[in-house]
Amino acid sequence: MSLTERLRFFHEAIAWKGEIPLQSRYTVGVAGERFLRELRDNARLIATHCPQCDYTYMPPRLYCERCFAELTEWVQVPPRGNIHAFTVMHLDLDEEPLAEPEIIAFVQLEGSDGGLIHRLKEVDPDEVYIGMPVGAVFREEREGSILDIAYFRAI
Amino acid sequence: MTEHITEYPGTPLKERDFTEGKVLYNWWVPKADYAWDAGVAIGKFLAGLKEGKILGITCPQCGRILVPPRMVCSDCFVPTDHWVEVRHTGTVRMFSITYVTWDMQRLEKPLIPAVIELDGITPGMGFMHLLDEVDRDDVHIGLRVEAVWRPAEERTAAITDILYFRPLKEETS
Amino acid sequence: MKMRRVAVVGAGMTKFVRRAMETADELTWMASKMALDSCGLNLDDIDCIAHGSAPDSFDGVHMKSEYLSPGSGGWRKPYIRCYVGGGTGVMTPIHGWYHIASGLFDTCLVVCEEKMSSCQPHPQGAFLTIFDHTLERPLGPNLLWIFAMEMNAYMHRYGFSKEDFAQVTVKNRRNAMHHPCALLGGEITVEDVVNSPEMAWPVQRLDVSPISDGAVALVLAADKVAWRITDDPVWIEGVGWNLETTYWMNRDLSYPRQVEFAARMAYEMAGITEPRKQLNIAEPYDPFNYKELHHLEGLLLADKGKAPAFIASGEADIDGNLPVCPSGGLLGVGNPIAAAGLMKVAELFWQLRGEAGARQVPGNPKRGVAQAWGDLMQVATVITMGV
Amino acid sequence: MNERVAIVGIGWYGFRSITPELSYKEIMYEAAVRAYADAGIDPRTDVDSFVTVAEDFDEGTSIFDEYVPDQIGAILRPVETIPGEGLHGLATAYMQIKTGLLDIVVVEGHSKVSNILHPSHITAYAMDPIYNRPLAANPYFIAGLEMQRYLYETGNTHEQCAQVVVKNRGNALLNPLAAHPAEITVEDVLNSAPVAEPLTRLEIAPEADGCVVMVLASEQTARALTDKPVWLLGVGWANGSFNLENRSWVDLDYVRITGEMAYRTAGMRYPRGTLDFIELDDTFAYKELQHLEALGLCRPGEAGYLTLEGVTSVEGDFPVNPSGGSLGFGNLLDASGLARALEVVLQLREEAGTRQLPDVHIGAAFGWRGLPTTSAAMVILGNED
Repeated sequence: MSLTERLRFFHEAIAWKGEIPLQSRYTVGVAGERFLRELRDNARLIATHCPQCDYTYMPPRLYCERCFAELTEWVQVPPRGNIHAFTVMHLDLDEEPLAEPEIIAFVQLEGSDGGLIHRLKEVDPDEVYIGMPVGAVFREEREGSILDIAYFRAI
Repeated sequence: MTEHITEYPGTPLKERDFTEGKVLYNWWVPKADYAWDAGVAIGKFLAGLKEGKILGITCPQCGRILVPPRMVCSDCFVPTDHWVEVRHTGTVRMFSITYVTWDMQRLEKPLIPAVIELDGITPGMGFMHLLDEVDRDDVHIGLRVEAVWRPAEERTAAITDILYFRPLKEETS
Repeated sequence: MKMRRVAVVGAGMTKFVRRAMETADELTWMASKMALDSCGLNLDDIDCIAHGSAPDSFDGVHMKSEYLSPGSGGWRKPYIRCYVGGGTGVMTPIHGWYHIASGLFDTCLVVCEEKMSSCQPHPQGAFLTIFDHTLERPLGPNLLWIFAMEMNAYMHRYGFSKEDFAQVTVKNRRNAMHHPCALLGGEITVEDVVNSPEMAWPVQRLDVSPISDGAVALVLAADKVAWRITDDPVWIEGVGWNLETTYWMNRDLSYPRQVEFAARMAYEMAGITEPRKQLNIAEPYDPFNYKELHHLEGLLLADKGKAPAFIASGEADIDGNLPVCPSGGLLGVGNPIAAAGLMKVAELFWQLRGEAGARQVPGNPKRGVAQAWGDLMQVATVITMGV
Repeated sequence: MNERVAIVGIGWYGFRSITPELSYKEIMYEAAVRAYADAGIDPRTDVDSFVTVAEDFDEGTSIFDEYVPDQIGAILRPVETIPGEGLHGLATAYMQIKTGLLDIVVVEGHSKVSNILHPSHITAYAMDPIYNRPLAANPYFIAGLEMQRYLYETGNTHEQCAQVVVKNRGNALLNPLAAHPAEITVEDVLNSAPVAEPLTRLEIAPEADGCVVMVLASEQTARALTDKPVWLLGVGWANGSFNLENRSWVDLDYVRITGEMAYRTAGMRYPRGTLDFIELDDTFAYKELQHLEALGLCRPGEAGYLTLEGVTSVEGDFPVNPSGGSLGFGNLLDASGLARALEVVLQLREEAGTRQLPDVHIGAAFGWRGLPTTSAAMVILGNED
C-alpha cells in the first residue's frame, strides 16, 4: 500500500532552499584558440574545412562530426552573410521582460556551411527579413571572445 | 598500450597558463537555485528539530526505528508508521578530522564530522553531524556524545538547529 | 537460450592530465578517433554509441551528453548516456554490451570522458552537492569526509595501520611508470605516503588519486563481426552492477556488500566459480589506496581483512599470480571519474591481447576482472573479460 | 535473446504544477507502488534490474542515482541511471531484457520542475559555453529561430500552430491526469504575450510535477503476469548535430532517423496506415507539426492543414496527443516521453475513460529532450498477440 500518512495542512509543507554553488572555467580548445585569437588580433573570421565532406565548419571545429577526420585546413570567411532565421526576444535569462526587445539572428556566413548566432542591432524588427544581408560589427577592445563581435547590422 | 601507438593526445596546462594569458578561457556562474519539497518524512523531522526533538519512524514489518526518517522501509519496501521521539545521546560510529573545507580551503581548527548512532533505537540508525568541545585525540569510535541545541528562539527547522554533538559528561558507567 | 557474444575489438585514450587545454568535446573525439583507428574502422562502421560521463558540474555543462555527442560520434546515430557516479567507467561498457547483446546492433562505440578542471574554485567543491541537500549539505561536507569515515571504519574493524594502505600507492605509482598516459607514475616509499600532509584524517594527500581530465573509448562488436575486425577479440564474459541504500550513515562501511553482489552476478554469467584461480588480472577501483583492498575483498579475491597481507605477499605485483592494477590504477594513471573506470577495462583489453608493452603481465593471461565504485560508497560495477 | 518484451505494469503520481505535499522520494514511491500492484509483483524478489531517468541539474543534486534505490524497492539490486529522455530509459530496459540476462526491468522517470527556481538558467547551462552561452540570452531564442524558419520553409501558418494548442489543451479536459486543461481559442493563443517571436507564451507547454513507473517483462513472464500485456513492437532513438550553427532547422534529421529505426524494428513499412494514433512531443506547439512531418506521418507542410481540418483530433482519422500532450498534460522535462508512453498504454488497454479512442491496436510515443538538444526517442506499442 502507499503512504500511511500525508500532510493535512498546507502550512505543514516545507521547502528547503539551496543551490549548486559552483563556477565554471572553460578553455576554448584547439580550434577555439586559433579562431578567437584571429578574431581578437585581426578582427577576422576563419573556419575549418573538411575536404572529404566538403563542409566548412563555422564556428571552426578540430574534427569533422560527419566523418570524424581531423581538420587541418583553415579558410578565411568574410564577416558578412545572410539571415537564415531571426527572432525578437522579449524575456531575459530570468524570464523577466526585457526593457527593450532584442533581435537574435542566425547569420549564415558566406563561404561557410555554418554561421554565427548573434544579436542584430541598428534595425527595426519589422524591417528584418530572412535572407537579409548583414555584417559583423567588431568591438575596438577585443579579448578573444565571441563577444568581440558587438553585433550584426544590415549592410 | 598497443606498442605501435607512441603518442597520446592531451595537452596539460599549469594554473599560471590561465593567469599569464597563455590560453583563452570563458567564465560562467550558473544560477542553480532550488526549493526542494521536504515532503512528509523530512518535513516532520525538520519541524521536530525546531521543537528540539529528534524524530524517527518505525517499519511495521522489520520493527526498525528509522533515523533519518523515511516513508518507506528500504529493506522491506513497506510504508513506515508510528513516529517516535529519539533520545539526544548516542555513540560515534565513524568520524574524521578534516583540515579542509568543502572547497579545499585550509582550516586551522579542524572540523570533526561524525556518524552518530542514537541511543534507544535500532543499531546503526542515526545521522552525520559535527563534533565540538572535544580534543582531537579524545575522539574515537565508541565515544559517547550528546546533542547541543541552538536556543529555541533561534531554531529554524534545520539540521543546524543542532549546533554539534559533544562528549557525554554525566555518563557515570 | 544462448546470449549473443560481444567482444572488445579496439581501444583508445588520451593522456590523463590535471588541466587539459582541449575542450571536453575535443578530448572525447581524440579518444574515440584513436579507438576507431586502433581497429581500422571509421565512424560509418559504428551502429550506436554508448556514452558515459559523471557529474555535469565538473565539465560545467548541463545535459553533458548532448554537448559531448559530436565528439562521441553521436551525429545521426543512436546515442544514450549512462551515469552511475564513479561506477560509470565500468557501467558504460556494460551499457554497450546490452546494446549489442540485445540483437539491435552489431557494433558500438563506448566512450567515457571527464574534465574536472573546469570546476572552480576547486573540483572537490562539486562533491558538496552529492550529499543530501537538506540534512547534510548545510554541514558543508567534503567528499573526503565520507572516504575518511569509511577508511576509519575499515581500519577500526581489522586494526590496519596506515602502512598497510600506503603499500598500494607505492605499487600503483610504480606500475604507472610504464603507462604512457599516466599523470603520477614514479617511485615513492611507504614513508612518503604515511608522512604526507593530513587532509581529513585518516586520509592523507598520497592516499588519494589526483583530480584529472581525460577520455577513454572502446569499440565493441558482435561475435561474427568481431572476428572480421580483428584476429584477437577480447570477449565480455560477465557483467554485474549493484546499488546499495542511499542511507550510507546507517550502513557498516567496513565491507562493500554491493561489490560482492555485482561480482557474483558477473562471475555467474562468466561461469567463474573460483575467482582467485580462474582470474589472471584484477583491476579493482582505487580512488584511494585503502579502496583497492576494500574492493579486492568485495570481489572475493581476498578474504575479509586479509587484502593488505595479499598485497604485501607480492602476489599482486606484475609478476605475481594475480597482478592487481597493472595499469597503475587511478592512483598512478589518474582519476577523471568516468574515464578512470573505462581505462581499467581498456587495460584488460590490452593485457589479454599481450599488447601492454612495458606493463605486460607475463604468462599470457586469459581472464581479467575490472571493477568501478561510485556514489556515496554505494554503487559497484563489475566486468570480466577473457580470450 | 528474448523474443518479445511487454509492458506489464504502469503507475504514476501527479500531474500538477506544484506537488508540495510530497518529496521527490515520496512521489517515486507512490508511482512505484501503483506500478508493482498493477503488475502483481514484489520488487524485493521479482525485479531483476531498475532503470531511472534523471539529470543532475534538474534535481539539484550531483550523482542523483544515489537517491533512487530505497523508494522504488531497489537496494542491493542492479540500478542504472540514464540521463536522457524517459523513452531512452524504456529503450534501455527493452535492450536489457532482449539480452536474455534479465527478465523483469522497472523504468522510472519523474519531474520536480516546480523546485527549480530559475529553469531558463539551467537550460542555458546546457548550451555551448564558448559560442552561444556568452550571449546570455534566454534559450527560448532557439525555439523562436526554429519556429520562424520552419513556418517560412514549409508554409505551415502560425494559426495552425495555435490550433495545436487549442486541440491539445482541449483534449486534456477529458484527461483527469492532465495538469493544464483549458478551453481556449486560436485568437487567445495568437494574442498571448510574445516570448521569442513568432513563439507566444501559450504555445509553450507549461511545466508540471509528477512521476511515471513502468514494469517491463520478457514475453513468457509477461503472459504469466497479465492478460493485457502491451508489447514493445519497435524502439528507436538518435541524436542530430548539437551545435546550433550546423543543424537543420526545418527537416529534423535526428527525428527522421529515430522514426525509421522504430518502424524498422517494428517491421512497419507504412506507419501512417498502421499506427492508430500517436503521442508525440509538443513542448512548443509548432513542434507537434514539425515532428509529424519528420516522422513521415504526413508530407512536409501538410501537418498544419491536417490539424486545422481536425484529422489529428480525437475524432479525426489519426489522433495526435489524445492525452493533451505536454501542452495540456504538462511538460515533465525528461519524463515527458514516459507520460506519452503512459497514455499509449492506457489507450491500448482500453483504460482511457471518457477519452478512450475506439478500437485501437498499435500506438507510438515519441519524446524530444527539449532545448537546446537534438536528441529524440520513440517506442511503438501494440496490444495484439
